[in-house]
Amino acid sequence: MRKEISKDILQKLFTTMLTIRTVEERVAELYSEQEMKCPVHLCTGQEAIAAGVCSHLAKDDTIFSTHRSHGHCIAKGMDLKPLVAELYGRTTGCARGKGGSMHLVAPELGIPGTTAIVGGCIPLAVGAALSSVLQGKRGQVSVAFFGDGAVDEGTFYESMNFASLKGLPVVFVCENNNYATNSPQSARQPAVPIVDRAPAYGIPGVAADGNDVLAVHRAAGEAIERARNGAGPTLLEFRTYRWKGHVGPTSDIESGCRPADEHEEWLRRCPLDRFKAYLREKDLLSQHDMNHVTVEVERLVNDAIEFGKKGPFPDAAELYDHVW
Amino acid sequence: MRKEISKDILQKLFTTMLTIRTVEERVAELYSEQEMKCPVHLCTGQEAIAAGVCSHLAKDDTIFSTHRSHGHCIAKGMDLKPLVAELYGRTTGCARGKGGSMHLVAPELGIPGTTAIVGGCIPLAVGAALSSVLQGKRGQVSVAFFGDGAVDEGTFYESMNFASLKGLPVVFVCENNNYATNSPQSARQPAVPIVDRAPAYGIPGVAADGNDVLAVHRAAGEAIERARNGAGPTLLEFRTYRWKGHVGPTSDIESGCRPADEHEEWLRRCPLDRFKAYLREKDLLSQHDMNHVTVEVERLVNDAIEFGKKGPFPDAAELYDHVW
Amino acid sequence: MPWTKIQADEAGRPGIFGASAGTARELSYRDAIKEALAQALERDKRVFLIGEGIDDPGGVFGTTVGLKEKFGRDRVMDMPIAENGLTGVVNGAAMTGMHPVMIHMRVDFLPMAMDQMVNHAAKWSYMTAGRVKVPVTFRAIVGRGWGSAAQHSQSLQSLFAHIPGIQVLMPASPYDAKGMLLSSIAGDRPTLIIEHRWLYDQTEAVPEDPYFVPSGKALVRRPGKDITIVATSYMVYEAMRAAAELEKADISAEVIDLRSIQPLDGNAIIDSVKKTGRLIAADMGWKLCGVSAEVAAIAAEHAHDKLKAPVRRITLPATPTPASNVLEKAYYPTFEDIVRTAKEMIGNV
Amino acid sequence: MPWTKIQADEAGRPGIFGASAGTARELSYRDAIKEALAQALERDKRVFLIGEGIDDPGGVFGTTVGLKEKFGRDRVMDMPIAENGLTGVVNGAAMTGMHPVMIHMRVDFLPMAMDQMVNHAAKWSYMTAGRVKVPVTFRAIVGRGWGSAAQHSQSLQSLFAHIPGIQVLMPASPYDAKGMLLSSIAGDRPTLIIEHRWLYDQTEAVPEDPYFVPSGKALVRRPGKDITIVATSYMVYEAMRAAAELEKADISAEVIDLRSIQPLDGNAIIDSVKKTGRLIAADMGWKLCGVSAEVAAIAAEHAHDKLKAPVRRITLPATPTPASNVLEKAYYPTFEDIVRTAKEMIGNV
Ligand SMILES: Cc1ncc(C[n+]2csc(CCOP(=O)(O)OP(=O)(O)O)c2C)c(N)n1
Ligand SMILES: Cc1ncc(C[n+]2csc(CCOP(=O)(O)OP(=O)(O)O)c2C)c(N)n1
Ligand SMILES: [Mg+2]
Ligand SMILES: [Mg+2]
Repeated sequence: MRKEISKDILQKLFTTMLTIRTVEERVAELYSEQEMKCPVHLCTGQEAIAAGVCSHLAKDDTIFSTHRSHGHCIAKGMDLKPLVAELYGRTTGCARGKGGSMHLVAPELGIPGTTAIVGGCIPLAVGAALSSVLQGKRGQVSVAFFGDGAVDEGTFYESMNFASLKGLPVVFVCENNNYATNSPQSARQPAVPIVDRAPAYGIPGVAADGNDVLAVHRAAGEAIERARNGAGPTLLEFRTYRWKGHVGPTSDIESGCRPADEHEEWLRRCPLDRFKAYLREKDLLSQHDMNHVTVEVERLVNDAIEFGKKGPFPDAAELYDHVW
Repeated sequence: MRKEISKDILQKLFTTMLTIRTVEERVAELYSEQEMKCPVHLCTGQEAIAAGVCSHLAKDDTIFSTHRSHGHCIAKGMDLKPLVAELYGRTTGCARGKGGSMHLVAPELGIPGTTAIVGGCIPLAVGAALSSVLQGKRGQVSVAFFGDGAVDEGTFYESMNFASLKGLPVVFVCENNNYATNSPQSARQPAVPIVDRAPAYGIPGVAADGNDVLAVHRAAGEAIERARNGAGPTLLEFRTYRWKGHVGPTSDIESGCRPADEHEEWLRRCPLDRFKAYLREKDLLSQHDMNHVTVEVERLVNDAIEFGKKGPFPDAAELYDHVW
Repeated sequence: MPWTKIQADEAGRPGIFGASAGTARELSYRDAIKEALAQALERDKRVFLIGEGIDDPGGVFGTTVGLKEKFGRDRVMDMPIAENGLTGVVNGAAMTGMHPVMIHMRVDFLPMAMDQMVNHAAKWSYMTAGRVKVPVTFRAIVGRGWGSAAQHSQSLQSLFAHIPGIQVLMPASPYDAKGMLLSSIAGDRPTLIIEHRWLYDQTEAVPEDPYFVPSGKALVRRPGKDITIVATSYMVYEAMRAAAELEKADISAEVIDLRSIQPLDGNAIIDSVKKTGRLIAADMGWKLCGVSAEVAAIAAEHAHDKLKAPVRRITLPATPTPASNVLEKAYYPTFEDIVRTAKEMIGNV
Repeated sequence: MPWTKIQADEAGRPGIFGASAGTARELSYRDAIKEALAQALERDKRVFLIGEGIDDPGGVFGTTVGLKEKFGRDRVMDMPIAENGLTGVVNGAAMTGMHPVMIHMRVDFLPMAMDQMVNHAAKWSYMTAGRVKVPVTFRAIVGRGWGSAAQHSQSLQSLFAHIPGIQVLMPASPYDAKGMLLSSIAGDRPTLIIEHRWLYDQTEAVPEDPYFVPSGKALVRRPGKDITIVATSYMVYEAMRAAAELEKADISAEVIDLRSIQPLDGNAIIDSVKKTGRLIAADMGWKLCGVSAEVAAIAAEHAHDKLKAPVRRITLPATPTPASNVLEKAYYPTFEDIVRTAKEMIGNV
């Protein structure tokens, strides 16, 4: 039996997805200016997962993410200005330009950082969950976002094993976009659904359509609830697709990395369009409200870009700061 | 339907188990002389697994093992003399004294070496299986022996994943003696049988009583057959118990590492006594034959010890050899 | 583990760090560590210990005995044998408010955890412009002797010292063992403390109250004027014996206990070499790109014109560790090697 | 990857290794590697390549393009992102008759595989008294620039050079890239070859037939008499530019391309320093316990009395890599730093 989702939440999901989409599209657009001098791994097409999962999280819940983290950080509430400024390498960036796109951070919002080492973020999230337990912060939850590629790594397994052993409040969110750089899942893993690895560690595994934000919202809600209640970790697998190449603003289809028809097929499954259609159909958000949100999001993104572009570059002397 | 096991095989199983037992007991006995100046991880009580598995292996099949490898190497056909001499640090040892107990080797018998890094041997065995396939050596099989502790390591998972992906001829043999040093399995893994991790990688998992050599023989036979036929890897889990402490000749019970009654209970399940009783009961090996084997094994072990003790120590100059 | 127990007896030699004169309380290196851990757990709720088998009766060579009973399983935690994953877990805990202490029975297991130590712990502060610290302490112990062999005897300080962002400390004395551990646990830098099993029975006066030995300061263990011996960890002990021996030949050796490998106290080396004009770098690890190279390089950079003799390095030979006892004896340098080298350098052979 | 593509253009400077005079065939560093791989696969059935995405259209920055099509998926193999496990797999394959080549897009992923490289590949021959060799070649590429940041730009040669039993090679020229790769694949030692992305467009005359460049020999890239610059990999390029610059100031610099970090050609350093009396060690990695320390130490051990000036090291600063372009510029030393340092040493400022 499905719980009703409040209009507030629906609007929040819509706004978050739209914000992520808009940021990624603007980054892609501006990238050729070569002013964002860092690799960008865009999550266009995968917005529903970040939005659906983070809609359940409070400020003091923690997330850890990967090289492809813009969406997660936005959904967790990160201000766009320091995010964009970080891509521009400015001191107004969330890491004063030290980290770039792959290392966004906002500890006060439950984002202790992101790592570009595949699989690295998974045990970190387990550690945050352990932290909550040891500090007696009941109800606090930690989420690891990672790709299907990270499932190849032993750290995934070691993390699941330990989280299950200790019954930690952590949710493992696998965004399965079928590729790790250009390697399809079938070149890296036997043909067993990722989610079917969960029972091997005595934890629930739930798969859902990663392009259906409501399905994500539902699956994540249950898992997060379970974690909050001290019932331990869950593995979630969301099938999705990235529209862009592994890194950078182009789609990489031309170079033959992925079949063009596969790409087109997934463009048709756009999570944002789908949600818009649903909201309209069910009359849950009026066109007027959508327009309003769209205008507002665009303003915020534009402001962030302006902010990012005009921030000062770090002094060379800053090089030596922050080592410890 | 169970195949009949030939008398030859039964005798071989008995001889192998008895040889392992006798070697380990003599090592334990002689250890206090402090002439074997290396750590010894004895497998007393676990003999049935090495014997049962290796009874199916040909000379050019490969095994990889761990810090606790005496039994595996003996069962795979290693001559006792270079084995014992290695414990004594002599140039007559299988590694001229360079390796000691933890690094036995006999490449010409399909023993490329053993590693004392927990989990390390598992991918090595997978590599040997890959080697067979790439070299077109159809029917050749590789076996990884490891403990329940190694199941904690990500390399276990990574190895299973890759072996399954490529359908390699490797058999994963987990000797679950419930402890890693003094940590019980329950302090390291959630309460899911190790063997139940296999389906998560799309490979068969089979558990059997590790103290019943015929059960081991049967389970291993099927797995090895499958590998030989190109049907891919299998995970085998054999429950057993080590009689001695993690390392060295004493049982460690006094120090409270393990409950004394648990220890006693397992002593009663002695795999050798059990097999002897079976052989007698079914009239498969006469007392006379058993005595004959026993005398022969004792002679071989004594010879090996004499050989080991009288071999020359390496020259200090040998220190610099064999780096590459 | 028996082989270390036995070997410890073989090596059981008298203390070197000026046993105190009666009134002060003496502690072994082992007990100094245990006391530091207990006090850290007592003082600071953020601290917890984790490691393979640290709660077993042996208690990491005695350094954690009784702590689980006193502080509970949540704060003195056994763990799966999954070094990289669990290092990630302690890193994550450290990033979110805890001060974990992770304990490895052997330095040799650290390569398993290298990614989380090198790519995560050591870099996180920098990547986040100091917004998120990783206050984690790693303890790892060097094995030696009794056929520990290639995979159970490494001394890998140089690998970690090369990586900016992680402290590497090697206390040689009980006093430093306690004080460095306490300061590392209380601090907010990721720190690797490398101990040597053969030091565990050393005793000296150790204050009962908590105290903090800062990183980045070497210590002159024995002043001298003819030659400088810069040593690390257990080699400090061999250097002290060598200095005593050299004194008989009227050679006055200054022994510097490097203690802190990263940050490293270059000035202590330079000052001493400027005075003595001769330098021996005696490290527990290998030579190539090792701590001994760093020490020699500092002299070449900052005191080359004061050097009266070539710098000499005393390290392990460029081979893995052999098992056989006779090869082990040939493998490990001792005070005798230091004495011989010093005499050669001074021309007093 | 775009950020490296873009950066490569930025760095697209003329070749340094004496472009040949017309007749000889020229190859880029990239194509020299590809040719070596193709020839190794052709010549020797025991050889196979494995690495994450090595069969994709990009083909590891172009170095494996077309090889899967030519040699098949079994010999040019994609793999799961499981560095330690798969390193174990290639080690196991190497122990049982194969000569695998494992390719990592970034040096930064090696810490993941450290256990199998350090505790297994590097030690197996010794532990088995030479009875079982591990003839595996690892290729790993140094990232630099375009905000690669802390986890995608490390140059970790010193970590591996410290470990006996594994060769560490750093070819700076196309000729060496091909010859070292071929000799490492054909040989029976575990070998790590570290490449630098910025060298990939360098060209020089490269023989078509297979040839072998042995390990353990440095190369005088440019003779000189006033100062010795010992450099590694991409820093050789900066050193050559510096030498050209110094010539204008009448300073004759000898540039030594170290090439082989382990085994290391100490004599080449000593001979040169004895001649010039001055030494700059210019490494791509960090300073503390790094290759630059080793080079300086060798001078202090074997040529201290010939040194007319303090040894100087040019390395990365002791910080992780920052992302911001302006900080990157401050981070990486260039030929200008070498020039300035050399002038200071000679008093010709
Ligand atoms: C340990 C490690 N190995 C390899 C890489 C190179 N790499 C960067 S991203 C990536 C693919 C990751 O795929 P996935 O986890 O599915 O995430 P996605 O990019 O699809 O979001 C790889 C192999 C890395 N960063 N870290
Ligand atoms: C990577 C690594 N971590 C820790 C150790 C220390 N250690 C040696 S044996 C052992 C326990 C192994 O247990 P298990 O795999 O069950 O084998 P058993 O000793 O029971 O046969 C441990 C933790 C090690 N050798 N390697
Ligand atoms: Mg993916
Ligand atoms: Mg066990």
